[in-house]
This record gives sequence, structure tokens and C-alpha cells, in this order.
Amino acid sequence: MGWFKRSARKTPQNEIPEGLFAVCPRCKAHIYKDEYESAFKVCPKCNHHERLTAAERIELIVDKGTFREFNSEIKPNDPLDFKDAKGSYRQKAEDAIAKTGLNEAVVTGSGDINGTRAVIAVMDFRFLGGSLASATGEKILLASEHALRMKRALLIFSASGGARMHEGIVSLMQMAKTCAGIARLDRAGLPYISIMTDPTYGGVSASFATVGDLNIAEPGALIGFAGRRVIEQTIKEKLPDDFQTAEYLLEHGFLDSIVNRGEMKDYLHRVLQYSLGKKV
Amino acid sequence: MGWFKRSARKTPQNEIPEGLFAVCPRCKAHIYKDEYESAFKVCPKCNHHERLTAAERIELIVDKGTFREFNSEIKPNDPLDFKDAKGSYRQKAEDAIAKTGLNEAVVTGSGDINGTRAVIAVMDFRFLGGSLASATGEKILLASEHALRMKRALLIFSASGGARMHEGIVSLMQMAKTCAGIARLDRAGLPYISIMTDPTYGGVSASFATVGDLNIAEPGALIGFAGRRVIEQTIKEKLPDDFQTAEYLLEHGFLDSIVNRGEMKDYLHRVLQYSLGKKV
Amino acid sequence: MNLEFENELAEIEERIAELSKLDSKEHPQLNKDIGALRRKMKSLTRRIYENLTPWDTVRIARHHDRPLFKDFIAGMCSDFIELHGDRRCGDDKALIGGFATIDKHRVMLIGMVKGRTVDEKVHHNFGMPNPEGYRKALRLMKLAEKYGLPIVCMVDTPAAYPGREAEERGQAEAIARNLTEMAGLEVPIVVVITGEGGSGGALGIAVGDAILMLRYAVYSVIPPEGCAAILWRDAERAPEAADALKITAESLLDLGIIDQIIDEPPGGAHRDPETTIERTREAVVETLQRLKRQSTARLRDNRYDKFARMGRVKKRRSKSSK
Amino acid sequence: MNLEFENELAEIEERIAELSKLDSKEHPQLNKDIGALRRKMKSLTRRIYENLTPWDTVRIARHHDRPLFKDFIAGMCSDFIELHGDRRCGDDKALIGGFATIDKHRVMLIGMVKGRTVDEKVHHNFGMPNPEGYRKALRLMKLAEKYGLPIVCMVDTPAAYPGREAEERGQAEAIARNLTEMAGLEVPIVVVITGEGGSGGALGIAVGDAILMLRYAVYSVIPPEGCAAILWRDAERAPEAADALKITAESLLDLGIIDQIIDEPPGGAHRDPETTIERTREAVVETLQRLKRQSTARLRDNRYDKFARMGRVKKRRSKSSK
Ligand SMILES: [Zn+2]
Ligand SMILES: [Zn+2]
Repeated sequence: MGWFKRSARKTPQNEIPEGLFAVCPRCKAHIYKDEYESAFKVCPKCNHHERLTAAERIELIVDKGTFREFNSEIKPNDPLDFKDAKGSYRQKAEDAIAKTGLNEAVVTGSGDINGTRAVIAVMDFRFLGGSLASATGEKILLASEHALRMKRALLIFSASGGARMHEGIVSLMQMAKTCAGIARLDRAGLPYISIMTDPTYGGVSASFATVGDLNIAEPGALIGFAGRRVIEQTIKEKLPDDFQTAEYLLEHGFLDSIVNRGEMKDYLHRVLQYSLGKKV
Repeated sequence: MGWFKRSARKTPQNEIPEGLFAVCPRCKAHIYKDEYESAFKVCPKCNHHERLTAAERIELIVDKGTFREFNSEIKPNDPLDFKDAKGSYRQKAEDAIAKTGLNEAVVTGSGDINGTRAVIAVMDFRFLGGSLASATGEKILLASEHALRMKRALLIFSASGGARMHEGIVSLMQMAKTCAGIARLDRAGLPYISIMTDPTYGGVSASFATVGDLNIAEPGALIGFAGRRVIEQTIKEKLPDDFQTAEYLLEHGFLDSIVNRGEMKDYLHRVLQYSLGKKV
Repeated sequence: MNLEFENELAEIEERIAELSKLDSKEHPQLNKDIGALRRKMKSLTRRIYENLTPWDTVRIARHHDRPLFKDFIAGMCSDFIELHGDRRCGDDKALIGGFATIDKHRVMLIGMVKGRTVDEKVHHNFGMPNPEGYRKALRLMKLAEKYGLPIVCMVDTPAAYPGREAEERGQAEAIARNLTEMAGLEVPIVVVITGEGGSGGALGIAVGDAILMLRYAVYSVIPPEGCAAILWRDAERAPEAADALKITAESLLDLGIIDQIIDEPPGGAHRDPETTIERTREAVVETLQRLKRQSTARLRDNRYDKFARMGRVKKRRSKSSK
Repeated sequence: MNLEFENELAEIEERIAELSKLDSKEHPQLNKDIGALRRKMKSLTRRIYENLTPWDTVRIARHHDRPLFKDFIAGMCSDFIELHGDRRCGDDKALIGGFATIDKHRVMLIGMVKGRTVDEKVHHNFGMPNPEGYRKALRLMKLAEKYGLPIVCMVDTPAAYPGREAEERGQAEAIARNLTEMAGLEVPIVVVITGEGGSGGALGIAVGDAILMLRYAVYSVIPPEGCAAILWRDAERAPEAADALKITAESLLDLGIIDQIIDEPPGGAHRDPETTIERTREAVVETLQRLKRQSTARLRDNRYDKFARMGRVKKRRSKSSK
């Protein structure tokens, strides 16, 4: 947990030139930027799914004009008064806020998916590596409580390097906290769908992300508990190339399905029709 | 299922000479017959656990004078009017009755274990290879219903080559039938302890024998779904020597514990104290 | 691909095909001849299929062209979303399942996949599930229970796979667990035996409130070949074993093991998969409608009674007690 | 085996040992001298242990002679029946459990086993569980729930094992499942952090109604070495990280993460395992008595509230909305 700095890949967004073309970070194909953006950053050549911001994700999934955000004012806590070599966590958080325009690494709210209302949480990897901390956990718990009250499905899109070590043990506890919320939904018979996007690691994969009624992933997403480098150091061998990819997890029984970004919204809508039969 | 004829080992009882000594079928040690019998047929040299009859098992486990048998009059059914090259199933069953003095491959009843009353079912491999058939299934179901009514623990000692093919599909259905009884005990919070003795295969291992709250086995007991020979024919390779032994199953996570015969009664009594706390 | 008892049919089919190539202007009798052949074929088909031996039925149940689970999915469902994985170890390819819509009914649909080409057969392990298949099925059934969806299980497997790793991962426990859990599920369970009902491997998803069976499917505690090898020491005597084991739908209905036979078209499902699948769909829908009216507690009690009755033994006075 | 901040103590201990070998008849001052040394040692011990840094505490928590789970079992329980296996794939040696009797309380006792000798350490994988360990723990917890037994979890692990097969068998899912299921269990859960509380690997059995912690145990989201390597690019700066991470019992009590500190004898548990274990037993028994009085529904609600409170963020007006 907390290894997100290491396991995080270079954010390839930087590699996209300013001009007319975007460059696919995997296959290096040049793609018309318009085409790339309208395909929500999926490479038409190699199906690489580039990371999305929370806003992009919401635009992709939620019917236009229906998203109502919850608790956007919740900002990072600093329970440990944490400082490291490069300065204070407080400053780091302020910088992330300034950079992303978000107050935390997750955006929560309710919205319609092809007309079916659901509660949705979307993590944003740009905000401190999508790390799970007290405010992240709190927002997710509040979202699950809203879903419980309103008898709605909960959908969480994960993108995270793990727990946010700057909040120490308090961030670890968010794993138990968010799972307690999921457990209540489960007892109430309400659906919880987890969608894992690249990357989903550590404290997030070891809590709410992997205990969906359905666990879904985007193609090529990296998902795991420990980071590849930590494992290679531990076992002293090289891991296969496809280690911890969504495809690898599907083969090992941990995913219900891998869904292309372009089909995700319709897929979720279809799935919700099965899951809400008893409740609505 | 139904392969018991093949998977059954030679009954080594025949190898014990009539005289003063018994010969251990595994290590070939000569053991004073008295010593062997008073150790309930466990070899003092190599800890080989020889198969026991149902009567011997009950004597070993149940407090003297407390065993009350259920439904001893239930005898094999012949739903298919089954005949094979060597004659009718009806005759075969009559022969088994005459040979063993039992009416079926399982003896059921209630009895005390160091003073704690329980419902007990004990299979006897001598009766048509301990095969599961309609009367066996019926007796086990009735035993589970008795345990449910009386709020007692159910203990089943398995010893079986699998389903009794002479009763065809009806014998297969006993797997579902006995498991339905176990499911009711489970919902009622009542303990069900499975003790697997040599051998436990096929329709018995794939039904009540492996879904105990606790799965216990005697040392060296062979336990599996398919017989070794069937598997070797299928995969075209030799299996390791310890394949399907109790020790192998323990290592693979399917047994709570391997318990020596001499300690079994006290062990079960200890376990019952934990399992009945809520009910008695 | 013909079964030997269908040779005569195949010959007539061939003659019809030959005649159909001719020009009806040159052969004025042609249409009449073809009509006669068709009538002959129809009555012959009926005669053959009314006199099938149990062993013939086994051959039909295993027929290359018999509709497989994927054909049923395609033919019966207006929607199917496959859900993968047991969340423990793997995603079995021989036993699959997912959300499905049959008529207006949203259900969890589960079944064995055999495959038709050699590649498919290997990929799906010839329809022989490993423990992770049974565990995936259970996971999906529990999900169905949570969502209040009825469960439909379509059975077509020679057996649970008798492999080394299957044993190591607890094939016996996986099946036993399903039998135990299915007994308690709080949603309707409809089982359809569509092809081979191979022993515990079939039963592992076949504990239901209603057990339907296609007319030429079979359901047996042991394959007839295996039974013959044990009891007659001769696998060639499988036809005798098939007879003795009472494995046809007709026998199983008599024995109270199944609740309903779904009729196959004359000549069997392999001659007319479409009609077979349509009849199956109708039977499943009717059954779902009936079961959905029952309360949860009632369902579960009835399911218990159903299996408790199977092979119920009348208590008899034993000799000794006179 | 001494920690460097204990060197002075070790020297005095040595002198006492030397003096004790002398004949008190020849050295009339001897007893007085030894007495003085003992008093000095006692006060020095107190002074050292009152001024431990968090990093010192990490060293104590990992001390070779610190009582391990098996020592606690032997010292706390009048009965222990180990129950093996996850019923899926294996029997983890790093995370074990079973029925236990503590005082008059029958419980399900679960904990990590580290081992003390090299062989033991290897056998128990240094106390780092694989997924089957967490799944075994969950199986036992569900069994405890069925039987109405309280659960006691003793935590002492550097981490969940970061291995290839652990990933393949779903280490993340196994821990996540436990967090989710433990939230809903209908029996009391007492957690004791006895040594290293290593991140998610510890939390996987540490969702409880009462979280107790030995005074010199640690509990952290990341090992200080790892944190230092990431944040200071220098694992040697672990002491700073240990400080920043607030991983001692005292800090965790302040943060509302744990409920109670179990005091260790002066000089730490490794100097007096017996007293440590006895105090742990007393604390566990007291907690069990208290929790057993609560109703099931109350327990579960309280447990939810307890974790929901952790890191609760006061809503603040954001800048943008003024
Ligand atoms: Zn590309
Ligand atoms: Zn011997």
C-alpha cells in the first residue's frame, strides 16, 4: 500500500503534442486529436485506453445534465500534520487542488445512465495518484449511504495507486470504512458495480474495488495488490508482460467482464436492469 | 461416481492370520491381535488405520450403552429392478445383509460422546462398498431431521466408494437429498461434523462428506472425487503416491484436521463444546 | 453424420436431394415422387424414433449436431451478458453463465458448453467443468438470489472433469457445496437437461424446483460404458447397461426424478434445432411463470420435499423383529 | 540480542550476572551491590522506555524475543484446536486459527504466526499471509458466527505477502472480502495488535469492535523504510518516516484508531513475555465480557459507526463557493 509513486506509469498525457495530432502512448500511432477525444482517448489502432479525468468519465457515462455532485467541498484532511523532504502534505494537497480543479481524488454524485438513476463515484488519478485518504473514504462512504437511503445502485470507477501514506493509518482505515458501506448495501440487496480503470492498486484494490457484485475493468488496465517492482524484488524473478493486466485478472477469475470504453455506458445500463429488478 | 469396485483396495482383513498375531497390511508388522484390537485396528508401528465396521466405530466413539439406533429396518430399495451379468441387485443386497448383519451401508442413531448427546451416522464399507443409495440417503436424511428436531449436532463417519450404480439415477439423487438435510441444519445454526475414513469417494465425497462445518479425517484415509485410475487414464500421467490421502487434502485446504483414531472421541467431544454453545 | 439406426433415413434424404436437382419439366412425375419420399421419410422417422433403445438415445444425446448451450442462448434469449470467474482461481470455460432475458423474464442463466469443432471442444474441455466452474456457478446463483432473479440451469456434460488439478482444487467439495447451497436458495431454479446429464457433474447445477428434460437427453449416475465395464467387465455391453440404468426421459419421469419432458421434433433435436430450442423456451417460460408465483419459503420447502421424496424407502419390518 | 538503545541495560545485566557467580561469604558487599545494580537497571529501563522514539518502538515490535502468536496461544488459552484450510486451495502457515478457550470464554482465535528460528520463519513465510490465509480466516469467522462464538484476532505481520501467486490468487480480493464481511459479522470481534501491524495485511483480520494494542506494537499504512524510500528517496531515513507516520500505540489512541493500550512490563514484552501475555489475557477477557452484553444489531451498528468515524472530515466551505 502506498506504493503508488513507484507503480504509477509516466502520465502519457504530456507526450501528446500540442498540434493536430495526439500520439498513442502504447503504439505511438498519430491520431487526429478530434478523433482521439471523441473516442474518449481510446486509440483506434491498438485499443489503448488512456486515463481519463473524473470529469471526462462522468461525461462519458452520465446522461447530459443529470449529474448532481455530492460533497464537492470536502477537502483533504491532515490528521498527522505530515511533512516530508519536499514539504508539507498540506501544501501538496493545495497544489493538487490547484492543478486539477478538484478538492479530492474522487468525485461523487448521482446521475442517470440511459435514464436509470444511480449513485456514482469516480476517482481521478491526477489528484495525488488517486490515493485513498480520509476525505476520499468519507466521500465514498457518504455516496454509499446515499445509495442505501435512496435504494439506488452504487457504481465506483477506481483509479488509484493505493492508500495515501501522508495520512498514515487514517488512510489505511478508509479501506475498512468504505467496505463497511459496501457491506450495508449488500445486506440491503442493492447493487454495487465496481469498474476498475488503469491503475487500481494497493489500498483501493484491497478494499471496495474488488468486492463488486460485478467487477468490471477497462481493457489493459493494470490491477493488483502489490506493485510489479515490489513483487519482483520479493520473489527475485521477472514477471510476465501481461501480469496484473485486466486480461490476466479475467483469466484468473477476478473479473466478470472487460468492457471497452465506448460500450461501457450501455453495458452498465443493461446490467442495472438485472440488478434493480427487486428494488424498483 | 459408482467406481467403487475399481478404487476399493483389497480388504486386508483377510490377510490377518487366524492365530495370535495380526499382520499390518501396510508395514507388514506382526502385532499381537489383542493389542491390535484394543487399539481399534491401528498399527502401533506405522499408524496405519485399518477400516472399521460400523459397530466397531460406534463402540469407539459412543459412550457405552447410550447408542439408540434409528430406522434399522430400512433396507435397500430396487427402484430399477436392476440385474447384471452376475445376477440381480436384489440378491446382491440380500447377500450383503447376510454377510454384514446390517440392513444398509449406514447405521444411524443417537448417542453420547463423553456425555454430550449427538446424532451419529456411520457408514460401513463392507456393505456394497459403503455405496450411497436410496436407503442410505434416506437414513442419513432422517438422521439430519432428527438432529434438527432435537437441536443436536450431527456427525457422519463416511466410508464409501461412491454412489450405488444399481439404483441408477435414484442413487445420484441421494447426493442432493442428503445435502438438503445438511443445509437445513446449517440454517438452524446446528453443527454438522464430517469425519472421513478410508475410503471416501465419488457420490459421498461430492455430497455430505465434504461440507461439514468441520471436515476431519483419519490418517492415511483416501479421499477424492474420481478414482486414481480414472484420473491417470484421463490425464495420461502417474499421480504422486500421496495423491488423495488425508494428508494431501489437509495441505490443499480441504480438511480442518487429521485426528488419530485413539484421540477421535475426545477430539469430537472438545469440538462439540464449541459448536453447541448457542444451542444448549 | 448419421447414427446407424438412421441409415435408412439418410438414404431417403439423399434420394430426395438427387431428385430435387432434376428438371420437373423433363420429369413430370418428379414432384409426386419427392412428395412420396417425404411422406415415407416422415413415417419412417416417426417409427424409428418411437422405437429407440436407451442406447440409441445416448447416441442422440451426444449427436454432433445436437443444439448446444450456446445455441440455446442464441435462440432463447433476447439478451445475454456473460459473467466470468469464480473470484478465487479461474474462469472455467466448460461451465458459463450470466444475466439473460427470456421472453420478459430476466434470469441468471447457467450451463455447460461443449463446443462443436475440435478447437472449441478443447477450449471448453468437452463440457467437463473444473471446480472453478461449479464455484463460478454458485457465485452467480448467489448474485441471482441477491437480485431476486430466477435461475435457469441448462445441463449438458459427460462428467465433472476427473483431472489431477480438479482433485487438488476440490472437485468433490465444489459439487457438494453447490448441492447444499442450491437447496437453500431463495429464488426459483429451473433445470433443463438438454443433452448429457453426466452424474455428479450434472447434478452440481441441477438441484431445482422444476427439472425439465428434452425427450432424447439422458441423465445417469454413470456413463453406460463405465457401468458395463464394471458390471459386465466389457465396455462393449454399454447398450445393456444403458437399458438397465433407466436413463431416458421417459424412465426418469416414471421414477419421479424429472417433472416434465420437452418433446423434440420427429428425428430429434439435431434434425431441427430451431423447433427444439423454441419448445424449450416455451417450457422454461411457462415454468418460470408458475414458480414466480410461489413465496420464497414455499419454494424452498417444496424443493426440500421434492428431493427428500426421491428414493424414499417405505419402512419395512425387518426379518429379525418379525 | 540487544537493540542499541538498550546497550546500557545489557551491560548492567551482564555485571549482575558476573556478581551473582561470586561467593557472598567472600564478598560481604555482594548482595548490596547486586541490589543497587538492580535498582539502577530498573530506573534506567524506565527512563529508556519512557523516551523511546517511534523508530525504537518499531525495533521492539520486531524484536526476536517478542512473544509471538503461538506464545500467546500457549499462555492465554486453556484449550486450542487448530482448524486448517480455506476449502479452496491451501492451508496458509502464516495465518492460523481455531477454537480456543480463554478464561471461561470459548472463542475463535485467529492470528499471524511469524516463527522464531530460521526454519520456523521460512515455514510460516515470516508471518506474511497469502490469500488462502485470509480466506481461511474468513471461513473460521463465519463458523464462529454460526456457533455464536466471539472472534479474537491477534495481529503481527510485516505485510500480506507480495508474491506472484498471491496476486494470481487474488491477494487484494481476499483482503477486501474480509473487510467487507467482517463489517457485517454478528458476533463480537476483539482485535489485538501484538507486534507489527503491517498495513492491509494486518487490517485483513483487524476490523473489530474493540482494537487493543500492546504498548510497543506498531500499526502503519506502510513500513517506515518503504515510506522513507519513497518520500526521502532514502530508506535509511526510516526513523524520520516512523516519526511522521504516527505508528505507535500512543499516537493511534490519540487518533481514535485503537481503543485501548495494553501496557507492557518495563523493558518491553521481550524482557517479560509472561506478564505481557497475562495482561493481554486480562484485557481480552474484560473486553469480551463487555462486548458479549451487546445485542447483535447493536454490535454491528457500533462497528460501522466506529470505522465511519475514522478520518471523518468536517465539511468546510470550499473557496470557490465562499
Ligand atoms: Zn495505440
Ligand atoms: Zn503398520
